[in-house]
Amino acid sequence: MEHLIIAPILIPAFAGMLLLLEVRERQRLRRFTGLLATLALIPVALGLWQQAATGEIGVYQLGDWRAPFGIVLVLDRLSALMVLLTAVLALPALIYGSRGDDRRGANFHGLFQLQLMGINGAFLTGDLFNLFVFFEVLLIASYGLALHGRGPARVKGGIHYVVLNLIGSALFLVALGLAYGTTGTLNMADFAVKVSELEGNSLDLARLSGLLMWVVFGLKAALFPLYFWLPATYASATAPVAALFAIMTKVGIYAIARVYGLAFSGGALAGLGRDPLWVIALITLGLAAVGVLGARRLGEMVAYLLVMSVGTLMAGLAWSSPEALGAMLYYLIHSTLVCGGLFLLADLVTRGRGELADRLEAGPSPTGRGVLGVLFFAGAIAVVGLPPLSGFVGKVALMQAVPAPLYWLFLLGGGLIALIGLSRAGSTLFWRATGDGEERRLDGPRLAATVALLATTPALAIWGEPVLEACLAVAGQWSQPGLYIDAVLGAGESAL
Amino acid sequence: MNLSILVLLPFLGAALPPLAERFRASRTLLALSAAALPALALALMVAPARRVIAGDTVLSSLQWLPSLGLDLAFRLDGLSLMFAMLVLGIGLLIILYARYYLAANEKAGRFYAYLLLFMGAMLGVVTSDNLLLLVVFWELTSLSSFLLIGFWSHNSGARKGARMALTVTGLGGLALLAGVLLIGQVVGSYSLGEALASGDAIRASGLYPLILCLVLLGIFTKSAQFPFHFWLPHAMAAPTPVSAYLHSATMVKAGVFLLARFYPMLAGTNLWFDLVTLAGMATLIWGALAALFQHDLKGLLAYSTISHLGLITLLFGLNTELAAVAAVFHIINHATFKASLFMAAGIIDHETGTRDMRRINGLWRYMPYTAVLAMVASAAMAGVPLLNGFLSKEMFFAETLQSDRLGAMSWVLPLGATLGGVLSVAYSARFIHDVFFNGEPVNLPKFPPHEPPRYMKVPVEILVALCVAVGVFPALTVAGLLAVAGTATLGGTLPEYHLSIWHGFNLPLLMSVVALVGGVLVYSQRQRLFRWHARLPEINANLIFERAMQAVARFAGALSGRLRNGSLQTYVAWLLAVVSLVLLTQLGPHLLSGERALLPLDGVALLAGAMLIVAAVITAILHRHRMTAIMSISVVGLVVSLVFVRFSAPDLALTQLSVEVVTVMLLILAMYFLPVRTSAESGVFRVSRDLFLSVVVGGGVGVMAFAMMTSDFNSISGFFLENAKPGGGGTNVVNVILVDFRGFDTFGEITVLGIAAMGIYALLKDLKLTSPGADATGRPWARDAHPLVLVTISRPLLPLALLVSVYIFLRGHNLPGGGFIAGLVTSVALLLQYVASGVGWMHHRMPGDYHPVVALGLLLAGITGVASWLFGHPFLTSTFDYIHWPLVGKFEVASAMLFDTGVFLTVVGATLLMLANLGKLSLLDDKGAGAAYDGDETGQGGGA
Amino acid sequence: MEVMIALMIATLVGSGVYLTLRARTFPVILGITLLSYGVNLFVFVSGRLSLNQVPVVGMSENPSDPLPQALVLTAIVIGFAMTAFLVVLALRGQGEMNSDHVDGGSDGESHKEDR
Amino acid sequence: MNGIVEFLVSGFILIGAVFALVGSIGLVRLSDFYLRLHGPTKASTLGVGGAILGSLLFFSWQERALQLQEVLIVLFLFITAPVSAHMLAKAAMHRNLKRREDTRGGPWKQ
Amino acid sequence: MSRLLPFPLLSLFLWATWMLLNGFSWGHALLGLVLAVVLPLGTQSFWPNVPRLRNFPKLVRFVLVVHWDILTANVAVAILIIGPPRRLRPGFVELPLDLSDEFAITLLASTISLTPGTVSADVSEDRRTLLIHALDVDDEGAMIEQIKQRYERPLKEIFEC
Amino acid sequence: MLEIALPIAFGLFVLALLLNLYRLLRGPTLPDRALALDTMYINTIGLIVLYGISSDSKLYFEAAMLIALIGFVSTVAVAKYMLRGDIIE
Ligand code: NA
Ligand code: NA
Repeated sequence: MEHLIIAPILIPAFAGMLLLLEVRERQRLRRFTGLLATLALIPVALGLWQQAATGEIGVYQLGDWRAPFGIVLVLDRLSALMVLLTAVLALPALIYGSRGDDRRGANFHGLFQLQLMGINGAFLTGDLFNLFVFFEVLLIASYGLALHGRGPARVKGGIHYVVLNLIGSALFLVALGLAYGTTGTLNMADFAVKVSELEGNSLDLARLSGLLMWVVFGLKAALFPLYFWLPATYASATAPVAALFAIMTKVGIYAIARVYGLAFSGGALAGLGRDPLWVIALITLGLAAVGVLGARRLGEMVAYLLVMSVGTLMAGLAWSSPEALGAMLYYLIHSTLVCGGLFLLADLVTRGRGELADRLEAGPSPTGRGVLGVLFFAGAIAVVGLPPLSGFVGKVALMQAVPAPLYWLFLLGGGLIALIGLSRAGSTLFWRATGDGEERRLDGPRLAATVALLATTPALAIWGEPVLEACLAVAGQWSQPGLYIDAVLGAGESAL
Repeated sequence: MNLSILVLLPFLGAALPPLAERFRASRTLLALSAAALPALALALMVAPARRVIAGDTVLSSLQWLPSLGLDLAFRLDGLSLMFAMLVLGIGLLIILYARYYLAANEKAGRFYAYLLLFMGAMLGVVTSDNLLLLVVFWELTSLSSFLLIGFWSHNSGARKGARMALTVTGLGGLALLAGVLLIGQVVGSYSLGEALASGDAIRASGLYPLILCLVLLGIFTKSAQFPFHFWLPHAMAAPTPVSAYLHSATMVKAGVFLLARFYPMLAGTNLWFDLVTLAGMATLIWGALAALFQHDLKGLLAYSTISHLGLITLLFGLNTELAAVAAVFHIINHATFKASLFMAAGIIDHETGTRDMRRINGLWRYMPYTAVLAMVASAAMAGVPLLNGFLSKEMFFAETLQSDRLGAMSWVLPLGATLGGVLSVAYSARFIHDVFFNGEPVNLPKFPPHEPPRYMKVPVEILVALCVAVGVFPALTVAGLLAVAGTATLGGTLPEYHLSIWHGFNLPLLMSVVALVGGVLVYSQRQRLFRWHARLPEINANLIFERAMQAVARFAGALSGRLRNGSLQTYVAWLLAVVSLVLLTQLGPHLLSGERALLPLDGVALLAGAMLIVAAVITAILHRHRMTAIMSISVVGLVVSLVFVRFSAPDLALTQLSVEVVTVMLLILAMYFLPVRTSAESGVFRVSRDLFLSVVVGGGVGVMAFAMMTSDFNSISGFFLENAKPGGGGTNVVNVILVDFRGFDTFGEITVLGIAAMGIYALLKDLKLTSPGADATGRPWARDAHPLVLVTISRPLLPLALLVSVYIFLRGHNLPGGGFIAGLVTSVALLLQYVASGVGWMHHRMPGDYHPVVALGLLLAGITGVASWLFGHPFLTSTFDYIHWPLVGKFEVASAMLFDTGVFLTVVGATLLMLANLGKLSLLDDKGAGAAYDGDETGQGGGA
Repeated sequence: MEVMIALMIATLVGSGVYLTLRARTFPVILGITLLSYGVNLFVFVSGRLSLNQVPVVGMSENPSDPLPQALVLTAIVIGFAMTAFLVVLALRGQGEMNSDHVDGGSDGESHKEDR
Repeated sequence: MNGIVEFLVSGFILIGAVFALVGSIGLVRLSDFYLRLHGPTKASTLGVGGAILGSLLFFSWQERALQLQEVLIVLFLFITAPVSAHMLAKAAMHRNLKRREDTRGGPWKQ
Repeated sequence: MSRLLPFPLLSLFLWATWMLLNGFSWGHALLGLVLAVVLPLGTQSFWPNVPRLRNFPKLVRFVLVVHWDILTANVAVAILIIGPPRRLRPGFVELPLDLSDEFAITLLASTISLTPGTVSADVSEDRRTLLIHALDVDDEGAMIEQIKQRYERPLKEIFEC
Repeated sequence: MLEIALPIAFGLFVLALLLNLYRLLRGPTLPDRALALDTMYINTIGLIVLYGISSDSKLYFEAAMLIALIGFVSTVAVAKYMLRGDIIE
């Protein structure tokens, strides 16, 4: 069982390799492999969560080299939570994708698995450079996935996404160079210890390193003014891909939480970038709400809702109390799953509307209007934070934890604007239908996948208390970086 | 009995009608299925109601989200009992009414479901004992009313009305949430009981004004108080049962319910008085005035509702206990007469096919029974004695006379109240006269109208009977309920009051008389008033709101369109601007003060550096001459390799050199399909902006590099140098790091390479590009696709290059080299074969698909890593040993070598997968195909 | 020497940045390539400069820092993969949008979103 | 180091460097592409050859054993350099590059 | 034997290269041998038509001649390059080929390119003529004759007879 | 003696490289630039060999060998591009 920590990386990795080996395009075999691997992630992630829930931080020394010299994987509550969330999101997305979207281009299943490998790796690694490597793994896979399918819009969105992220990767390398060049280490825990002892030039350079990483993570997380690429890219991506991408921005958020909660948690650099993060988070939140209102396609609207959630979360992160982080994590779970579900839903809507696709214009009614309408209504309620679904619980938790009038204003105001946008969209799509759409029935598994994701929102509300408690436990551990450092470097190393 | 079950019942009930509909139940059965659970709830309420009447407060609580302070806590006290009875009682009547109202082809199941959802939400609002729970139900009323108002979704008015209601009440709901959270902050709990007991603390808190404003915003929007009243008339687009329900007993009453509920908590201050009274007064008069001028039957009722809500609000604002009781009383009365009026209006609409009072005339002759009911209810609304409206209105007049908060201006309140009364009488008179008398109907869509079905009248009859009963025998009917409700509202003892018809000749009576007479007078002057009104500019709130919303949406679209303008250049500029900002704020001359000794600069380095700088800048300047740019960028790569050579990094130099070759091939492959050059298209501004960003970012990174190089640091690298040989079994520390210490990075890295190859394959699949038939100058391509000399030399180079690859691979662990470089050399050698002999020729000699090569490479690396599990070690733990063979001597076998073989295979597979497929592109092209295959066998000559 | 290296890095990054801001895919690719060179050098020098001290055990008395070299090697390979992807993506853009503009279409249309 | 060896090494590398420079001067100075093509393919090859001879000698002396490894560089160059020249010549002919008026004969059409 | 060593010359060449790369040791001699056998076998399909070597001593002689020519003629060319450019008499010369084997033709073309003053610019499609660009042609015929004498004939003897 | 000869030789090679760079930038034609680049590769070999001598290290041999073995591939690719547009066909 000691190897369980690395399983979330290796399972998709090997699945991806096997899929790569399968050259005869036996689609059913591919689907089976992909689904099996993704399914396997869920018990693994649950096992890891259970392991982490004990409060003990698991450390896996790759190559049997001890930290800080070798690379370590670290399983604390935060990483376990993120891995679990990824698994829960990925399965429905893949089921949806296995109903035909996977045929719209080559290598869908392989890329999907390797994307999961990258995401899980990024969540689990305890090493700064290894984080970069896993970022690249998940990025390159996401490039491939974002471009899965055809169409100029997708290519254009893809080009923008790729170029920006390549520049981001370059910046990340500069930041890593500075990190290593000042502290002489790459292990996050060791870095945390060493960075708190820096002074003079090295301290200034380490600060620059932190700020540059901050920009990089901000780009991944899609913060103002670095989110502009996201709506087009996500809206044009194939639905299951867009759904999976709901976790991608969260990787950026996770990275900020991890790096700033751990690596830059001590010494003169504690709280680095927190104030600007606060401001930027609010601007992101506000502008994304405006984007929701101004969106002219459903997919684009959902993408903006995703950006809104980023703003919401980042503000919670910037507040950086354990309570705020706990509330933020709850909201993170909620927004990831709901936005993922909404991306799928947008696609289901698109399917029945022919040429009009997901444009928010009156047109033929989507196939399965009744069911989709109910799902849309529920999703909209959840995502804008109206009761009784998880969005409300998350929002209340955040507001209680972050008692800042400005935040409340943005959170509630943004919610209202989004509500207006969504009510317009919903009434156009489901009420203003000018006739029946294509006759085809809704595809069962597709619908089931969508329902599965959206059904998490009542579940998260009903079992809100245990989930919140778990999130608070995660946050509690997170806010004591010393625990992490001791676990990685051995007790007594930490001065924090 | 647990109160939560009570609240749950309507929600559960919402599932029944759609089910019944699915099983094709009759309309009556549908209505029964809808009514079943609310009726049960009403029945179940009897027992707790007894306790409440006896003076108890029934509480029940379930845990839901204790860490948020959000529990499923319910209370039944006088106030909530009164409201619960209204909600359930009138709700049942509405269900009955709707049974006849809805047309046969309408989705009654869905309608009842929405209605019951709404009923449950409303019941939740009035019985919540937790402030957050109250907000939950509050928002649920907004959401379910959205569905109800938009029920006739094919109707544009219904959609817009629904959205408007949702927007306005949604705004209020959010404000209320904020207010409640603040109350929770002050009180330290969200328990309603505790909050009610902490009125003094709340009023004393600095947050009080904010709390009050937020809560009032919630209340005013919900109760359609001026200036948030405009949504209500447009909500009339809903089916009439909905209007009857929402705008008499429920939705809008939620707002005034909250005024009552929070009365002990928030009332009693001057701010309360000012805000609540002012809003109430404005609403009272504005609503009444507007009601008078409506030609739409439901419009009149809607505005009258607004006006009456203003009255109730005003009463609460007066800060006297009696006024609060009067307000509660009027809530009951208004619910009964307004519900019956709406139903009557619905009947009329149903029977005549229109709601336009200019066409509906003289219905007395066609439906006298309905006319009587409607007239009685109208009279109650007008405040005619012997009807319930009179009683509460009398109290209202009396209370306006008591207030002295306005000092010398105190007369304004009774005057306003009287004016409201006058108008109220006037529009009630219009409802009676204009509809049932006033000549003959004009051009009715349905003619002649009849009395409605028997049971459609029953709810109206019941309600009208209640109006009369309360009006005549208040003490016997309503007094008990009012007493407990009043007590609960005030949160203490009830003031002295008498519910009787006759209080003697006093000022309130005079005001009532003035109102009645004045109202009739005003109505008699209606033609003149209508003419005057017709000349006023029309204010269509719907239109304004819709336009405003559209404008806002357009603005939003424009703003986000401006930000997200679809231009990558802008996005990149934003990203770099952020970086520049970071650099400009953080960099300074202090960074140039490093203590580390500098290495001496020599001429060779200087010139080589200059070469690189020139080549880099030239690449940037000449980028439009693309082939030239490729050449100059190659120079950059070459000099970078030299830098690696110079500064003790032979591995890097080797890697850089071989990557360089592959990259150049890649770029040239792409150039075939891309324009050879582009014209200048950046304006001066853009170029100077870009130059600025380049200088800042480039300069910044340079300064950081200098600062870093000139400061000392301690590194973990000593460990690697010490342990490479004993622990990793190799002397080339860089390689040992790559395959052992940080083998996991390498594992990720080859995965990246593999994924890139997969992604590229996917991108190239079915890609259609036109192969240019001639070069940029228009010259047709040369005929000789596979020049002899190139072909003949390149082939023996292959085994030679493979030999060199083996050499580089084998020595990698101990000396510069390794799997990467070996892989790249092999790839280049194979690519050369592609260039020389073509895809077709290679196709017979190489695997058709390189996917498995990549996969095998990755699997080998992965399996090597997993194999260490067998020995109880973590992933990628390496092992090595020395083997002695006769003749050969001692040599080392390391598992890292296996890993490195995986690296080798991946690199070869991925590189070829990328480039060979890119090369195949032209084969797909119809035009280029013939030419490409021309020389396929060139150089093959004889024998095979 | 450090000044020289810093200047080289600055030029590489600066030129790279300038090119990534161009409107056509090809210069952007060149820009990313130059940027990678600069950044790789930057990471490389984070181990500080040393002459003739190859990090091979037994070959030098005071071996240069091997770790950044390993990192840069990884970065070079990853950079290559990314560049290759971008190149092919540019071709895909050319194929699907019939333009090598980064926003597709000619400049006139480039600022209009596909709504 | 032995004086003679040092002298020889110095000589070889200097001769090599001179040839390399001459080749590159030719590249700059000569007036048409076909002429320029001659410089690098030979003079430079020889230049590198000189340097390598020097290196050979140097390391053989240093390690007191014949070090022929670097011969491979020359060998590889001799194999590959003519191919570059040939291909470039073909390209130049295909592009019909200007040549000195007094050039006898003419390129072939590609 | 010939199935195991289809290209003995290549194998020898590879083995020699291996030994040059690694320096002498028995282990490498053995490994080199393995590679010298395996690699040509593995890449056999890539070059089906390499001519058989007929005359090894002539090959050695040829190599020495070429090297000598490279050395001597280089000096002459260097002087030409540095000297006044007007003194050059450039020209394209067509060399009629006696060789028919493609490998041999390629070797000739390479040799011509390596020896200073000439670059082989093209081979005709029918493999009968080699186009040479010369830096300084005094007498076309003499030049052709010299090339044929010095390089083509030995090559013909080495590979074709 | 070597201390004098080496810097001179270095200088000459670098000078040669600069002349190559000049030709590369100056052109005027694409074959000229390609030729210049090819020459730069070759001169770089010389430079690396000299560096090996000056630092008394054989660790740079592979770099030089690699250029000799595969450096020409770029030139071939450019030439093939000029001839056929498509370098892998
Ligand atoms: Na009328
Ligand atoms: Na091709």
